[in-house]
Amino acid sequence: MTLLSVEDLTKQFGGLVAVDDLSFGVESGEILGLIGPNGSGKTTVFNCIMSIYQVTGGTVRFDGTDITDDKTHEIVNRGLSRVSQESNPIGSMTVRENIELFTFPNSIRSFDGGASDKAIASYAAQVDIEDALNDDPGSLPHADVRRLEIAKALATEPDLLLLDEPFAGLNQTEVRRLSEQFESFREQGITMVVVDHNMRGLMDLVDRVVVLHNGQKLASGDPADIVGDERVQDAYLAGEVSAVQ
Amino acid sequence: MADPTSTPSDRSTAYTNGIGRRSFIRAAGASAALGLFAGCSGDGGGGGENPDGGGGISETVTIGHLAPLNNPLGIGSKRSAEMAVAEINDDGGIADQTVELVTKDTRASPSEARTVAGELVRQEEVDAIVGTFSSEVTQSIMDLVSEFNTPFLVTGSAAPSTVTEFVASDYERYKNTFRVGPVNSHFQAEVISQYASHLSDRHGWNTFAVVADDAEWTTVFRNRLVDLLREADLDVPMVNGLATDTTSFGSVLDDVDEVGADAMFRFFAHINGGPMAARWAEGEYEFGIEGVHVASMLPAYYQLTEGAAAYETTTQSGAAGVTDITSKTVPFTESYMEEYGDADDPPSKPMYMGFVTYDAIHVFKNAAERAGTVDQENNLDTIVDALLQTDFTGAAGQVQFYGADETYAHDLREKRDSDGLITNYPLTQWREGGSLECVYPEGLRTAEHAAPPWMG
Amino acid sequence: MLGDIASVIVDGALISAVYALIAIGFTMVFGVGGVLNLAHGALIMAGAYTYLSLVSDSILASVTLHPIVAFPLTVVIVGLISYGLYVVLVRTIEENVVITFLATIVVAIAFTELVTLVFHAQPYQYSVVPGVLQVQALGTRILYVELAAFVASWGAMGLLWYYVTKTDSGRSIRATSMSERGAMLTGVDVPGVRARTWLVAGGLAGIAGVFLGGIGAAEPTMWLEPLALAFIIVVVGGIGSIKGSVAAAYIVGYLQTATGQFLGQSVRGIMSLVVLVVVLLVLPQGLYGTEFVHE
Amino acid sequence: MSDREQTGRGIGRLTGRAESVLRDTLLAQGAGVVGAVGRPAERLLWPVAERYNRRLGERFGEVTGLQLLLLVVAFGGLVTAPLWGQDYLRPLTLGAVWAVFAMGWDIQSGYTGYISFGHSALSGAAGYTTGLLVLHLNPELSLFVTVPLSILVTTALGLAIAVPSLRLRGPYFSLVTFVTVLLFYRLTKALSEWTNGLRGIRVDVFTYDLTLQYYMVVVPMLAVAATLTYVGRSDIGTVLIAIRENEDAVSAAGLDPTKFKLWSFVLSAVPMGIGGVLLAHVNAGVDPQTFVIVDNSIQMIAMAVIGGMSSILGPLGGAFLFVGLRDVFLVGLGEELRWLALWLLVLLVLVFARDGLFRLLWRALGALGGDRR
Repeated sequence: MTLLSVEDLTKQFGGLVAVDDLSFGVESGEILGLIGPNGSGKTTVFNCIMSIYQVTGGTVRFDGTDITDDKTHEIVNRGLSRVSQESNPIGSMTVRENIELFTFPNSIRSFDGGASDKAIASYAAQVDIEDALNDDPGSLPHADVRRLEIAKALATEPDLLLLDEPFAGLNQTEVRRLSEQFESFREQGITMVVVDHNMRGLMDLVDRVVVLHNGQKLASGDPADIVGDERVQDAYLAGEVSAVQ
Repeated sequence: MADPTSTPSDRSTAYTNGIGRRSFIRAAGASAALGLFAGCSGDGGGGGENPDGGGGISETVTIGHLAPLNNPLGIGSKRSAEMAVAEINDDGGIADQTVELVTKDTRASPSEARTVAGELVRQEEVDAIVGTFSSEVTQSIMDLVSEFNTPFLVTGSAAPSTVTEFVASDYERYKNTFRVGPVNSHFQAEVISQYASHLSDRHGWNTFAVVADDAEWTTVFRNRLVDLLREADLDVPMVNGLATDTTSFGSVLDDVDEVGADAMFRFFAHINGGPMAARWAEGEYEFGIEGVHVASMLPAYYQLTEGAAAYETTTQSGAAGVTDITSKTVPFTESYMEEYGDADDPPSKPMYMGFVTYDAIHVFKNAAERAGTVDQENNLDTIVDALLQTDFTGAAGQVQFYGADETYAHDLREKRDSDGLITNYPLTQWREGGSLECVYPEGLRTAEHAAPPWMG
Repeated sequence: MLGDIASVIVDGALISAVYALIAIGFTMVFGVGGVLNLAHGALIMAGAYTYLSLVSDSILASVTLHPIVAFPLTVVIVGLISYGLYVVLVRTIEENVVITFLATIVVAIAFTELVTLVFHAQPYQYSVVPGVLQVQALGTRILYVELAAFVASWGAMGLLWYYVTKTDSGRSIRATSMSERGAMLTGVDVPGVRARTWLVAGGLAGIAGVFLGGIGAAEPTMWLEPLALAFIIVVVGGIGSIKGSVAAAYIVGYLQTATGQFLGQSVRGIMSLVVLVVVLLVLPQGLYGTEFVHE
Repeated sequence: MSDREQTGRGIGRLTGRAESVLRDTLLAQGAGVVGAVGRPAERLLWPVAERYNRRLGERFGEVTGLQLLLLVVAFGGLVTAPLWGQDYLRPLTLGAVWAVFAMGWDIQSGYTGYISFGHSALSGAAGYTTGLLVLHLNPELSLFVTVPLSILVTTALGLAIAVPSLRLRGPYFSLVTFVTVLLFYRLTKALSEWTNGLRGIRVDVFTYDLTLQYYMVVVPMLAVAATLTYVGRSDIGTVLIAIRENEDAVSAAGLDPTKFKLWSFVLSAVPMGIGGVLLAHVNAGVDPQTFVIVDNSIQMIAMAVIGGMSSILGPLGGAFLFVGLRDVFLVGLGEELRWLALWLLVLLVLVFARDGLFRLLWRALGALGGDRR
């Protein structure tokens, strides 16, 4: 079953086309890799799905429903959550409170409606930060701050998790551990889309890959096939070169 | 103009709970006497000095004074009040009792005025209050001071409604209030119209433009004055209200010029007309600038405008002390200048509110001595009667009050000469070099009104 | 009627130039540091009182300078006050927008009290350029000081334009206001740029202050109206845009003059407020602004 | 030029350092001096605090012994004020009214970071509703009619301001609220046939008995304080603070920021309505200077800043401190110096203690109690 389908998505900034007539689907239960060199429009796609940006054209469906014009919080409440590239926990709140915020019901009459401490601890435990619950986020090491972002997303009880560069800045051990955790999320029934510009790290994790280049879909398919695809290699080479220049 | 016959009488019914009021004051006194309020400090001439109102005058008489001390007019008033009190004390006080003056700053705000007036009646337990500069401040404290039966002598504000909507409409409640000056604006409008006729006789000026603060106090000039001028066969082709924060005057002056006015009557209290005078003088506009202008009453105004003020006029009670309105006017002004002429803070002369406040304190002294009491709590009627008998020669003129049954109950009576012209609201004119002349009315005149030299 | 229209055109052109000057300084400071400087009005007042103190013998008897000397000196002094305000106060708190915003308005109010304390609450008039131009055909008179204000304002704007387009120092200001990160990457000393911008904005406010005081009077409340207008102009023009400020200054200036002339002086102020609300609701980013509104 | 800049930056850095040094020394010294007395006291009081925490901590936040003592002393002081401060009842009454305003401002602006300059228009709306009803409808109208109506109108106005303006972020929002006040002020003048212009409208005082009047203000103030403290410490308060810190994160949490911001305006408008009605009756009238002018909004902000924004009780304390300084302690300085001193104090708090004096005090007391929370 297709959980998320992006159809003919286009996003322009002024004259600049960031995403160009892109279509892809995400099957329930899979882990999809969305890869591409820097500036290929991956994050923009996420922002369009989450309605951070208004799309210029195209449709986004989630679980059969058109969510293109929904507001961000409505999309989240439908079961779609995103872990963004930047970490921005609220410094004046503890880790626990940061996670708890994501469990509040969207109701102005709810004065005491967040998840129980136990539930919050279990979200934290899924990413190994259950010992840091009473700490200030500012005092956490980088990897834990990233984990906090994931715990927050988990706390919204998503069916589909959009992960934007989850491995950035992590060392090998941390990457391996995080991949295991993603696997366990899948076992709980969470579908995932992982964005990364680094193909190699993703290959063991993802079931399928969509490659973006200049906002367009360059290729898609089995990770092993994609790695061998010449066009993909060219795109990456070009991307690297342009990044260096 | 405020309509004296409108709603106030029904509105005031809510306030006439006299019995409740009195009994509260007694109760508070009793509980204080029982020492219920342990921390209640007894400073400021409190109850101890007035053992059980037997009707006599106790050891000190305390007079409260209210004025905006962020305004030179208020400072002039404060200093004048101090001078009056010093004079009275030098002369043996009120019925041999020392007079104490407590000045509080209203900051020109009704709310602040209520706070400080409350302090005067409650903590200082004053025997009378003098002062208040603007009508909104005056009226904001009238309920409170009437509640405490404190005689209230208004010295700065001129709205007729202060007496018509209060004293005259609910006499029992507001009989404690009197206005010592200036004459109310109903009469001020009349003065201006008579002055216009004078200008017409003297210069052949027959066309007048009226320009005023877009504020309530000028309504009487924009309506009654215009009617009076037209009755006197004078032309009024232009009546204009200016926003109270107006700072640019080019188009106004052009408009007055365009309608061919011989003089512009401007009524500015909020607006500073100094820049207008500068433009007028620089541009040599072919009309005079006359009327009421509070900024122009500042003794330093000529300097502040770098001389642009020359030839503009304004009304002011006391005529800035340049003429012998009475035998007291000039001596009072001179002793004020002796004391404060070189002070760092303006004003170097009493200004209108100073004259009136000075008179008001003397008026109260005389009335208290006539009444033989300052115990307003028990003897307000006696004090009011004594005040009503006032016929006092003050620095700003003769003070007499309208009686209880008249439209302007307890208001200052306008003085009229044999031709029926009002004489206790004089006009002064700035002259080249910064001198000030009284140009109207005839009896007080120190110089004839001069048209600007650039006019025809 | 024809005369009225003509005088609206002339009056509007004259006063709008000064408004533009004020608004530009305000918008530049916002552009490079994201600081809404509510003390900008106080700088205008500082200009008026500084000039007054320098030329008039009634304040500092020992100091009476010729306007030719006093004017540039005033501009420099106010520029330095502005610079000092940034360096001493704003720089220490600017990372928190709300705190900075509140601090600048507190500075403005405290400054008003200070001026009242020193100069008392009386309006001082002073002359910058005496004399008047009779325009018989239009039935109006234009003060030389108004013409001078117009010329000086446009002159200052011209210099500013030259500065920000032709000099490195000025270009770095422009670069910073476009993209702080970009500017930083290309080696621009961003803190230095900010301080310099405050200096320039202060100088512009000083010029405006001298002329506003010269046309009207120096008094402790003289800053509120220009500040409110600058606010309105900047929003209508788009926050951060110099071009927008100039255009909006003329729109607002003409609107005010025309309402005053044709609808009555007492509604002069209300119109610009109404326009502001309309612009905010219909075109929140203003004429030339970058968006500051969330979708 | 560049030299000057160097020096300039030097000063900047110095000031920054001075700030933290000052804060540390103050805290350390405070802790040192007070510690000797404070710690034993804390041990003594802790059992009481513990009992409080068990029963009410959940709702109003947990406290240490000394913090509880502060609350109890402050509460006791307020309730018994007529016994010790008979001469200061008017400032205390005004302080209580302004505390309602400052808390009302805080739950909206302090919590969400959308700084409003428009709150004096809200209190004005309440005052004027009461005034207009009394003046034009029926002077004998019962408080049971005027009070709810005034609060209702205030809330409606609050929403009317909030709905369009909350689309705007940061300074634009502040600007619109600022303009609202200016418009409102001009309206009171333009409609002077109805509103009596600057003179305003007379309203019955509650009573001339200052003691009774004080309680008629303090009781609603305490109710507002308790309610808003509860709200502020609840999920709602957390969400509002999260909006201030990171509005996008709130969306990402599945919460509608717009809805919560509007709610904060309602939560704010109701106390503004209550405060406005109280002020009208304490003042025996409404007029634009007492109610509407933007200075009043700025004073509310100043009170909240002094006390500590987004803490409800901080602004409450800030209001009493501000009014106390303004109307009692600094009066001797004279008009301009007094205000100058007050505004400089506000500025110092903004720069050196931006969390507010009462929050600092609260934390200092908490620190003495150790990290029990």
